[in-house]
Amino acid sequence: MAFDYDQYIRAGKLPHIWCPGCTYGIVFKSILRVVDTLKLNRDDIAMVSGIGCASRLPGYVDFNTLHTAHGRALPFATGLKMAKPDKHVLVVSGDGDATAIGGNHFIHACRRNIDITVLVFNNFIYGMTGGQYSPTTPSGHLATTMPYGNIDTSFNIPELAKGAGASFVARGTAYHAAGLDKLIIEAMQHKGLSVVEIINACPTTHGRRNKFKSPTDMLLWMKDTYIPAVAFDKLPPEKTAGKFPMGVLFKKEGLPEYCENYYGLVERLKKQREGRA
Amino acid sequence: MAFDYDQYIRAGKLPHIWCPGCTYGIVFKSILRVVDTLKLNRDDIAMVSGIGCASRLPGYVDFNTLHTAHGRALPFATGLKMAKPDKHVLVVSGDGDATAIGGNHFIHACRRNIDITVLVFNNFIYGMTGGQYSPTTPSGHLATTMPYGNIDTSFNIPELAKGAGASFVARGTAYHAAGLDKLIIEAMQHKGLSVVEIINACPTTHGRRNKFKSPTDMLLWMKDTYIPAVAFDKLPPEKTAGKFPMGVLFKKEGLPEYCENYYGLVERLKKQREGRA
Amino acid sequence: MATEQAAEKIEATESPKVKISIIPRYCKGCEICVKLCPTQVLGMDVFKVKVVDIDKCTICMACELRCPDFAIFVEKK
Amino acid sequence: MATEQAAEKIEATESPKVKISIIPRYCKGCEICVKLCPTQVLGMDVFKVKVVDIDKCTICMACELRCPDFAIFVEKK
Amino acid sequence: MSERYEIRFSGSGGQGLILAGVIFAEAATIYDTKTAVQSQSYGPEARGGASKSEVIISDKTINFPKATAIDLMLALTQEACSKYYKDIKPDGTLLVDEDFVKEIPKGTFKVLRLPIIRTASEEIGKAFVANIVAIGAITAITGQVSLEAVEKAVLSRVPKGTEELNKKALKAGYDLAKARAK
Amino acid sequence: MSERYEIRFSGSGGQGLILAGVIFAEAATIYDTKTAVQSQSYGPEARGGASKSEVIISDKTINFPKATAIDLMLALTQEACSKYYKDIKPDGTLLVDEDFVKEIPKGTFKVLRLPIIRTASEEIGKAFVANIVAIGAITAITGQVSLEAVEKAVLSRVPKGTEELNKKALKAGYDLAKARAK
Amino acid sequence: MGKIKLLQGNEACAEGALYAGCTFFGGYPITPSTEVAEYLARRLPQIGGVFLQMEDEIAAMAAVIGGSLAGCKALTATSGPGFSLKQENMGFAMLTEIPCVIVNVMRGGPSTGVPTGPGQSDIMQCKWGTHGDHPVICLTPAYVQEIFSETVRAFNLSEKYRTPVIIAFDEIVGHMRERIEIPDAGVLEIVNRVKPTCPPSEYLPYDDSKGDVPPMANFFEGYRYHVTGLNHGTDGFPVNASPRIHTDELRLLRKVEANRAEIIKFEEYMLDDAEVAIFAYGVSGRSAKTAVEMARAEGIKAGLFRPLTIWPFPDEQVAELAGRVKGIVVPELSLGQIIFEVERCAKGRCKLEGIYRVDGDPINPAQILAKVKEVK
Amino acid sequence: MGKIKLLQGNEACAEGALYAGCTFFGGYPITPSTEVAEYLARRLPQIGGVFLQMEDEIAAMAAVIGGSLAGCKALTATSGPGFSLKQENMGFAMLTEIPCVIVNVMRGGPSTGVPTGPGQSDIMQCKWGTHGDHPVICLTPAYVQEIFSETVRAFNLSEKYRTPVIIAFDEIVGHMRERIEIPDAGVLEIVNRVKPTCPPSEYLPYDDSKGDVPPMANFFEGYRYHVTGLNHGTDGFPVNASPRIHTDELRLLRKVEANRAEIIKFEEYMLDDAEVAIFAYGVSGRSAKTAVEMARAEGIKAGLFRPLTIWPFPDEQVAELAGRVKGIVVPELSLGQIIFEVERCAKGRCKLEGIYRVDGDPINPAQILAKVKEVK
Ligand SMILES: Cc1ncc(C[n+]2csc(CCOP(=O)(O)OP(=O)(O)O)c2C)c(N)n1
Ligand SMILES: Cc1ncc(C[n+]2csc(CCOP(=O)(O)OP(=O)(O)O)c2C)c(N)n1
Ligand code: SF4
Ligand code: SF4
Ligand code: SF4
Ligand code: SF4
Ligand code: SF4
Ligand code: SF4
Ligand SMILES: [Mg+2]
Ligand SMILES: [Mg+2]
Repeated sequence: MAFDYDQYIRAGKLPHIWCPGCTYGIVFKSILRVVDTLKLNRDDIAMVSGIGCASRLPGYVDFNTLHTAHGRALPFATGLKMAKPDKHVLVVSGDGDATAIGGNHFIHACRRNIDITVLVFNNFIYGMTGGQYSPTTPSGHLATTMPYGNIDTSFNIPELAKGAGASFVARGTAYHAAGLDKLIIEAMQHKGLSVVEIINACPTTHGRRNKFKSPTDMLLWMKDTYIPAVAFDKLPPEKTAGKFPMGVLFKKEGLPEYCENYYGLVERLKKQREGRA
Repeated sequence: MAFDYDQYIRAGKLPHIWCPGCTYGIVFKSILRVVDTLKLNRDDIAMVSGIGCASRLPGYVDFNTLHTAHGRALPFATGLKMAKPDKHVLVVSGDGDATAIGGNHFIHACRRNIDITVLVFNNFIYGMTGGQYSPTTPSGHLATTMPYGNIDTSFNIPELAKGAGASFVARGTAYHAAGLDKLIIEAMQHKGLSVVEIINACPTTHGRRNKFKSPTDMLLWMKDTYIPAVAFDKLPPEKTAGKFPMGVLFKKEGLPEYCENYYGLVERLKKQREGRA
Repeated sequence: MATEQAAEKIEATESPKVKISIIPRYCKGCEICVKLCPTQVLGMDVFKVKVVDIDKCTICMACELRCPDFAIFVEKK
Repeated sequence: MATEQAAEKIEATESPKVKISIIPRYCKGCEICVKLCPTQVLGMDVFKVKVVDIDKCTICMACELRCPDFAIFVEKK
Repeated sequence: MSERYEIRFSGSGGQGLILAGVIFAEAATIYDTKTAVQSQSYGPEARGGASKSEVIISDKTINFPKATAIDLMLALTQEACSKYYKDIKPDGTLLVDEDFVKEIPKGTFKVLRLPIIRTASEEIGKAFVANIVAIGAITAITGQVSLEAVEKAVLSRVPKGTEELNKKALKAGYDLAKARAK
Repeated sequence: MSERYEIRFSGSGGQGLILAGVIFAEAATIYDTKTAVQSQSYGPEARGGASKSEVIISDKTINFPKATAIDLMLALTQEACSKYYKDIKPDGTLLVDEDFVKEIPKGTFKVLRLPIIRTASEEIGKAFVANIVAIGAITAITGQVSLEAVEKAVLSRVPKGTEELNKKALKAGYDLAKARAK
Repeated sequence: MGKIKLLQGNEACAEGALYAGCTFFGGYPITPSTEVAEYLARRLPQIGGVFLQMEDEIAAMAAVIGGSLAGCKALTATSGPGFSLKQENMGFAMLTEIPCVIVNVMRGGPSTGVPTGPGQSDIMQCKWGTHGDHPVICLTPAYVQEIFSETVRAFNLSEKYRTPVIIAFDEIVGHMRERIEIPDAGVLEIVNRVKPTCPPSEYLPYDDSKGDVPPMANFFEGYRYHVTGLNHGTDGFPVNASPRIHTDELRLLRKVEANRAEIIKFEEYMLDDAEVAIFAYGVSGRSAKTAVEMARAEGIKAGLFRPLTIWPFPDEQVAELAGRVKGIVVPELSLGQIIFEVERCAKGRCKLEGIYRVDGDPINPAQILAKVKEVK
Repeated sequence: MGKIKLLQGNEACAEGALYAGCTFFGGYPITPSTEVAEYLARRLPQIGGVFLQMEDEIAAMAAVIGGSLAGCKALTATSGPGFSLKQENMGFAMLTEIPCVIVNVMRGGPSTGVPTGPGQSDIMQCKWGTHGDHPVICLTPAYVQEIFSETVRAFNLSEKYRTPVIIAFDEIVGHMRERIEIPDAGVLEIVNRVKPTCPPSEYLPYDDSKGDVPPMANFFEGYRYHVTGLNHGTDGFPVNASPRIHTDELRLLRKVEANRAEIIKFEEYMLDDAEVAIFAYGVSGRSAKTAVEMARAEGIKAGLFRPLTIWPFPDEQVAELAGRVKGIVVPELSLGQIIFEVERCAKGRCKLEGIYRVDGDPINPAQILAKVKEVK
C-alpha cells in the first residue's frame, strides 16, 4: 500500500499554500515518512517555525505546532524543550529565518547543544517576501534587492553550525528525497542539537529570475551539484568546483547535552538536600 | 623617551573607570601603540563599541568614537564604513556584547567580509552587570547566574568567526601584550573583516568568585594557558589539554571585500551609463 | 484536532502491474513528475498531470517521491 | 576635542641607569606591576605602588607593559 | 456615466494582469488626462492561484481608493471568475475568456465572452500577450481611455523588441471587442 | 528623637559596607520591631572607588525611601568621606576611621574618630571584620537598635565558622564607641 | 505566620513568582533588574524548575512563551533596552493568548540612558510598545511587600485571562530592601489556567463561543493544535481578511476591558475630603504619601490616588476624582507620560499639574507639597 | 515641469528620499514595505549611494544611524514587527540626535497579524514605542504625491532638528499606484544639517547654550567627538546623575514642542462651518473626504481635519475644533488609538465617536457618513 501521509496531515489542509513546483512539499513528505519510521507519537512532537514560506509547514502537520516570529523559532523551541525535555522538538526554518534574522539563535542553539533537530530549508532566497537576496544567495544571482547580481558572500550553513559548536551537521536536498529521510532520521536520533541543511528550490522568486526554466531544472541542478560527502572528499579539486558535499558532514557524539546537564544539576541538588535532611 | 600615550587619550579622562587589576587597560595601551605604529590619522579612525566594561573604551581615545547599544557595534560600524569606505573602523566589544546579544551581527560581519577590525575582549563573564555567565564562561565556573557552576558549553570565538566566513582570525592575551600589538597591526592591515579575540581578566566579577587570588594570578594563568599556535600545533594531545593556541589562527587573503565589491558595482554602473551616453 | 478528512476525488489508472493514482485537486501542474519520469508515463492535461502510457511504468517511484503536492501515488500490484 | 591635559603629579625615582615614574592618581594599587617585576623593584605603599629598590631594575619593561592604568613608566637613561 | 469607473483584471498568477492594470492606469492618467488609482492583490493568494489588479478611473480626484463596485471585470480563468465576480455592479460587465471560463456566475450584469487567450496564441502567436489583447478589448468596451493613450502606455512598458508584437495584440483585442459588440 | 533615623555606611568597594547596611537593617526590622529601608549605590562608582549603603530606621511606615538628611555617617576612607558627607544633618554625626580619614570636612555636625580598621586588624586579627567593628560602634552611638538584635543579625549573615570572630569584632566596636563616648 | 525576610524589591519579585507557582524563568541580565534572575538562578534548580539565561532579550521572551505553552508558569525580567527588544514577542504572546509575566524594572533615560538610575518613563511603552492593537495589563507596586503580592497577582491575572501581564517598578523599589512576610502556602489565592475538558478532536483553542477566555491546552498533553502569530480562526489556523479578525481582536481587548473591576486595583489615601489629589505610583507614590501627611499637618486637604494597576488605566476613578477636587498633581520620574492619561480622563474638570524629574533622584515630598499648595 | 510617473506609494517614498538627498538606505525586507528597499536597491548604486540589506531590522536601524553619522542622509523602511525591533536603536538616535528617517508601512494586527492587510494600529507605538522620554516627529501622508513630498519634508525636519523622523502610512496607500509629479531639482526646499564652524578643539556636540539644536559634526571631518547612548554632557561624555540629565532631556523634547507651529501640518476640508468634524489620516482620511462630500450633498455640515503630522499631536487645533463642533468622528484602521489623543484634547467639549476596523478593508465613506449622522 502507498504510504499513508494523511495520518500525519491535518484534515482539509491540502492543497498546501506553496507555489507550483516549490520543493518544500517534497521535504514535507520526507519528514512525515521519518516520523512514521521512528514511530513517534504525534502528541509527543512539537514542530516550531519562524516566518517564511518554509515556516508555513507546521500548519499542515498534525503535531503540536507553533508558528512564531521571524527568526525566533529556536528560542521558542528551547523553551518548550527545557520545560518538557522528554518530548521531541523539531524546528523548520528558511535560510533567511534561520541564518539572517535568526542567526544568533541558531549559533547559540548549536553551542548549547540542546536536543532539538533543526531543518534549514535553504532555497537561497527570501521566498515569502518575494525574492530578496538572503545570506545564502549565490554570488552573481539576481534578486529584487540585488538587481545587478549579488555581490555579497554566502554563509556555508554546515560550516557555520560547526563553528558554533553543533554536534551533528548534515546536508540533503529535495532532489535526493530518499536519502533525506535517512539524514533526518539520523539527526533526530542524535542526542544534542542536530542541523540538517536541506537544499530547496524556489522557482517563483529565485528560479525564474535566474535562468532556471522550470522547477524540474532546479531539481536537476541539485542532482548535479550535490555529491555524497564520501565521494566528494575523494574528488580532485578541479572536479569539485561548483559542487558541494551532502550527507552527514560532521558528527560528534558524547558531548554534553543541555537538558541532561540542567536536569542533572536538578538531580544533584535534590540528592544534596536529601543527604542533608 | 617613554611612549606618549597622552597624544591619543582624551584630556582629563584618566584614571579610567575600570576596576583595579582589570586588564582592559593593558589592551587599551596596546591599541594606542598600534595606532601610532601604523601612523594612522586620528581623524580617520572611528572606534565603535556596544555596551559593557570593554565597550567603555571609546570614551577614552581621541578618535571619532561611538558607544552604541548592547551588541550592536558592528552594524553601526558597518554603516560608518559603507558611507566612508576609506576610513578605518575599529570595533571593540566584550564577549557578551560580541557573541551573546551581538552574535548575529558578528557572524554577518564575518560573512560579509567588510574591512573592519573587531577586537573581542573576552573576560569570560558579563563584567558590567556584575558577573553573570557569558557564552564563553568556562564549564564549571561560578557566576551569579550559574551559582552551582556553569553547565553551559562555550563558544570558541575563533572557530565561530571562521565558520561564519571571517578571512582573518587571531587570538592574543592581555598578558602577552607585546605580541598583541603585532596581532592587532596585522589585523588592521588585513583587507576584509579581521577578528582578534583578546583574553582578558575580570578580577572583580570573575576572578574573585573563581579562586584567582589576584589579578596577577589571572595574568599568569594566561601565560600558562595560551601557547603560540605554531608551538601548540606541534604538541602531543596530552600536552594541549586545558591549553589554547594564540597568534594568527586563520587567514585567507584575496577574498572579496564588501566595500570594494559595492563600490566596484557603483563604478561599473557609472561606466555603463557613460558608455551609453 | 480532527483527523478525518473528506475523501478526495482520486483518478486512478491501472495496469496489471501498477496502479497510478492522481488527486486532481492537489496537482498544481508543476510538471516535475512528468519531466522526471524516466519512461514518459506521464503527461500534461493543460494544467494538471495525466497518465499517458501506464504500460511503460517501471514503478521507479520517482514521480511519487518528488511530487511536492501529494498529488500522485504509484502502487505496485 | 581639546587634547591639552592638566599636568599630572608624577613621582619619579631615578638611578644612574633608569628612571621610574609613577602617577599616584592613576595607580589603583592592583599590584600587577609589583608581582610581575622579576627583581622586586616595586612594592606597595598601602594602596599605591612605590619603588623599593631601583638598583635592581633590569629595565625589562614588564611593569610598564602590563600596568592597566597608565600609572608606571620606565625609561632607560 | 458615473464619475468613477472601476475595472478589475483577474486571472492566474503568471498572466500579466498586474501589468495590465498598471498599463491601463498609465494610459488614463499619464497619456490621457484622467485620474487613476491602480491596486492589486498581495499576500499568499497572489502566488499562483487567482490574482487581481484593479484600476479606478475618474475625472476628479479619487479619494476612496478601493474598487468596490466594479463596472467591468475581466476574468481569464474560471477560478478568478468565481472568486472575484461578486463586486460587479448590477449593471456592470463581466468579460471572460470564452475557452477558459465556462461557468458564468449568476447576476444581472452583462456578460461578454471573447477568445482572448486563443487570439493571443493563435492570431499573435504568443500566449503571453493575452494581457495586451485583453487591454485592447477593454479599451474598446469601456471607452474610458483613448486607444492612442493605451498604445503609448503599452509601448512604454513592454520589453524592447516586442513593440510590434504588442501593438498587434492590442489591435487584435480592440478589434475583437468591437466586432463582438456589434 | 526624630521619627526617622538615617545612617550611611561609606568606604571603598571591598570593605563590606553593603553587608553592614543589610545587617543593621535586619537587626532593626527582623530582630527588633522597627521599620527599616536599606539601599545602596549601584553603577560604575560602586566598582572600587567610593561606595555607600544606607539604612533608614523608623517606628512607622517608611514611605520616602531615600536617605537625604543623614543622622549618622560612617566613612572608612578619605574618598568616601569627602564625596558623601554633604547630606549629614547640621546636628548629625560623622564617624570616621581615625587612621584613614585625615581631612575632616567642615560642618556643624559632630565628629567622632575611631580606629576601626586598626581594631579589626590588630585586636581581632582580621582586617575584613572592620565592617562588623563599625556596626558595633554604630550600635553604641545611635542606640537605634539593641545590641542583642544586631548580634543575631550578624550571626545570621556571616559565613559558618566565623561566628566567634564576628561576635568579638562587634563587641570590640561597641566597647570602643562606648569608651570614647564617655 | 509566614517567613519574615529582609529582601530587595527584585528578590521579592522572584519570591512572589515562586509563590505563584512559577517554574520557568528566561532572561538576559540587565541593570537594574538582574537580581530577579540571580535569585531564581539559585532557587529554580532547587525545585526542579527551569532557569534559562538566553543569548538576548528576544530569545528570553521567546523561551518564556515556549515554556508557558509547555505548561509552566513563566517569567522574564528586564529593563528599558531589553524591554524594547522584547516587544515583538510580547505581541506574539498577546495575540496567541499565552500567559506569562514580564517584569520591567525601570531605569533612567531613553537608549542606554542612566542604567543605575530610577525611571518611570517606560510606562506608556508598557501599553503601546508593540505594534498593532493588543490587550495590556500592567501592575505598579511600590513597596517590597507589594512587589511580592502583586507578582502573585500578576501570575493569577495572566493565567485567568490568558494574557501576558507586565509588572513595572522603578530601580529604587527594585533595589531597596524592606522587611517582607512571605505567607505560608495556601494563604494567597493561586489561579491556574483553565484547561480544556472536551475530547481533543473537538478542541478549538480560540473558541469564543463560551466566553472571552477559551480554555488553553498545554502542548504535549494530547491536544495537538496550532499556534500562530498570524491572525487566526477559532481553530488557530490563519485567516487572512474577514470579520473574524475584527471580532477576535475585539475579544482580546475585551478580556481586559470587560474585567476592569477585577483587574484595576489602587490605594486611596485620605481622599474622602481631599481638595487636592495626587495621582502617583511606584516610588513617586511613596513620596506622595509622605507629602499628603505633611500637607494634612499643615491643614491642607490633600489625598493620594495610588494605582497598583496602571493598565488598564483607572479611567472612571480618575474621572470621578477630577469631578470633586480642585486639582490633581501628577509626580512622575519622567518628563510627563501618565499625566496624558490623567488629562484624558479628567476632561478639563479640574486643574492638572505635573512634577517631572529625570535626574536620577526620586521626587521628594517637599516638591510635591509645594505643587499641592500651588494647585490649592 | 517635473517628471510625471505612475508610482506606488512605496516607490514615491523612495523617490522622495532621493529628491531630499538621501544617499544611504539600510533595511531588511518586510511586507508591505519592501518596495521601498527594492526601488532603492536599483537606484542608489546608480548614484553612488549606499544600499545595504542587513541581517535584521536591528542591524538595519544601526547601519542607518552609522551612515548618518558619517554624513549621509539615511533612510530605513519597515512594517510592524520590524518597527518593534527597531525601537531600541531608534531611541539611540533620538538621544544622540542623529538625523534619519524611518518609514513604517503599517500592516494589520499585532504580532505577525495580517502582513498583507492595511493597518493604522502602530500609531501610538510611533510615539511611545521605545523606552524612556524621547522626542517624536511622525508624518502621515495619504496620497502618493503626498508620500513623495512628505518624505522630502521628513528629511528636512530630521536634518533641521537633528532627530529621527517617522513616516507612517498604511499598506493601501503604500501599495496603490497614482500619478505623481516629481518636481525638478530646486523646486522643493532641501534642508541640510547645520555643521559646526568653530575650531574642532572648541566643539561641544551637545552644547545647548546657543539654541536647542546644536550644530552636528559628521565623523571623519576633523571633529573627533564621542557619541553615546548614555545620558551625556555638552561634551558628549556620560553623566550619571545631575541636573544636566534633566535639562538635556527637556531640551530634546523642546526641539519638537517649541516648534509645533512649523512641524505640525494638516489639511482642513470644509471645516469652516462644520457641525461635525472628522479627524482622520492616511487611507481613512481619504475615505473621510469622500464622506464629507456625501454629507454635504445631503446638506449635512461635515468637515475633515486631516493631520499630515500626527506627532507632535495637533493639540491646539483639536481643542479649538472641539469647542466649535457638535462632535468629532474618528475613523481608524485599529480598535481605537488616536481617538485617545482626540479625547484628551477635546476635554469633553463635544461628542466623540470612533469607527474601528481591522478586518483588512479600509473604512468606507458610507460607514463614516452613517456615524456623522449619528453624531449630528
Ligand atoms: C521581524 C520581521 N522581519 C521581516 C519579516 C518579513 N519576512 C517574512 S518571511 C521573510 C524571509 C523569508 O525567507 P526564508 O526564511 O528564507 O523563507 P522562505 O520564504 O524562503 O521559505 C521575511 C524577510 C517578518 N515577518 N518579520
Ligand atoms: C539590550 C541590553 N541588554 C542588556 C544590557 C545589560 N548589559 C550591559 S553590559 C552587559 C554584558 C557585558 O558583558 P561583556 O560584553 O562581556 O562586557 P564586559 O562588561 O565583560 O566587558 C549586559 C548584559 C544592556 N545594556 N542592553
Ligand atoms: S515563493 Fe518560493 S519558497 Fe515560497 S512557496 Fe513559492 S516557490 Fe516556494
Ligand atoms: S567589572 Fe570586571 S571587566 Fe568590568 S571593569 Fe571591573 S574588572 Fe574590568
Ligand atoms: S513510478 Fe517511475 S516510471 Fe512510473 S510513472 Fe512514476 S516516475 Fe514514471
Ligand atoms: S509533480 Fe505533483 S503537482 Fe507536479 S504535476 Fe506532477 S502530480 Fe502535479
Ligand atoms: S622594568 Fe622590569 S625590572 Fe624594572 S621595575 Fe619594571 S618590571 Fe621591575
Ligand atoms: S600595575 Fe599600575 S595600577 Fe597596578 S599597582 Fe602597578 S602602577 Fe598601580
Ligand atoms: Mg528562503
Ligand atoms: Mg565580558
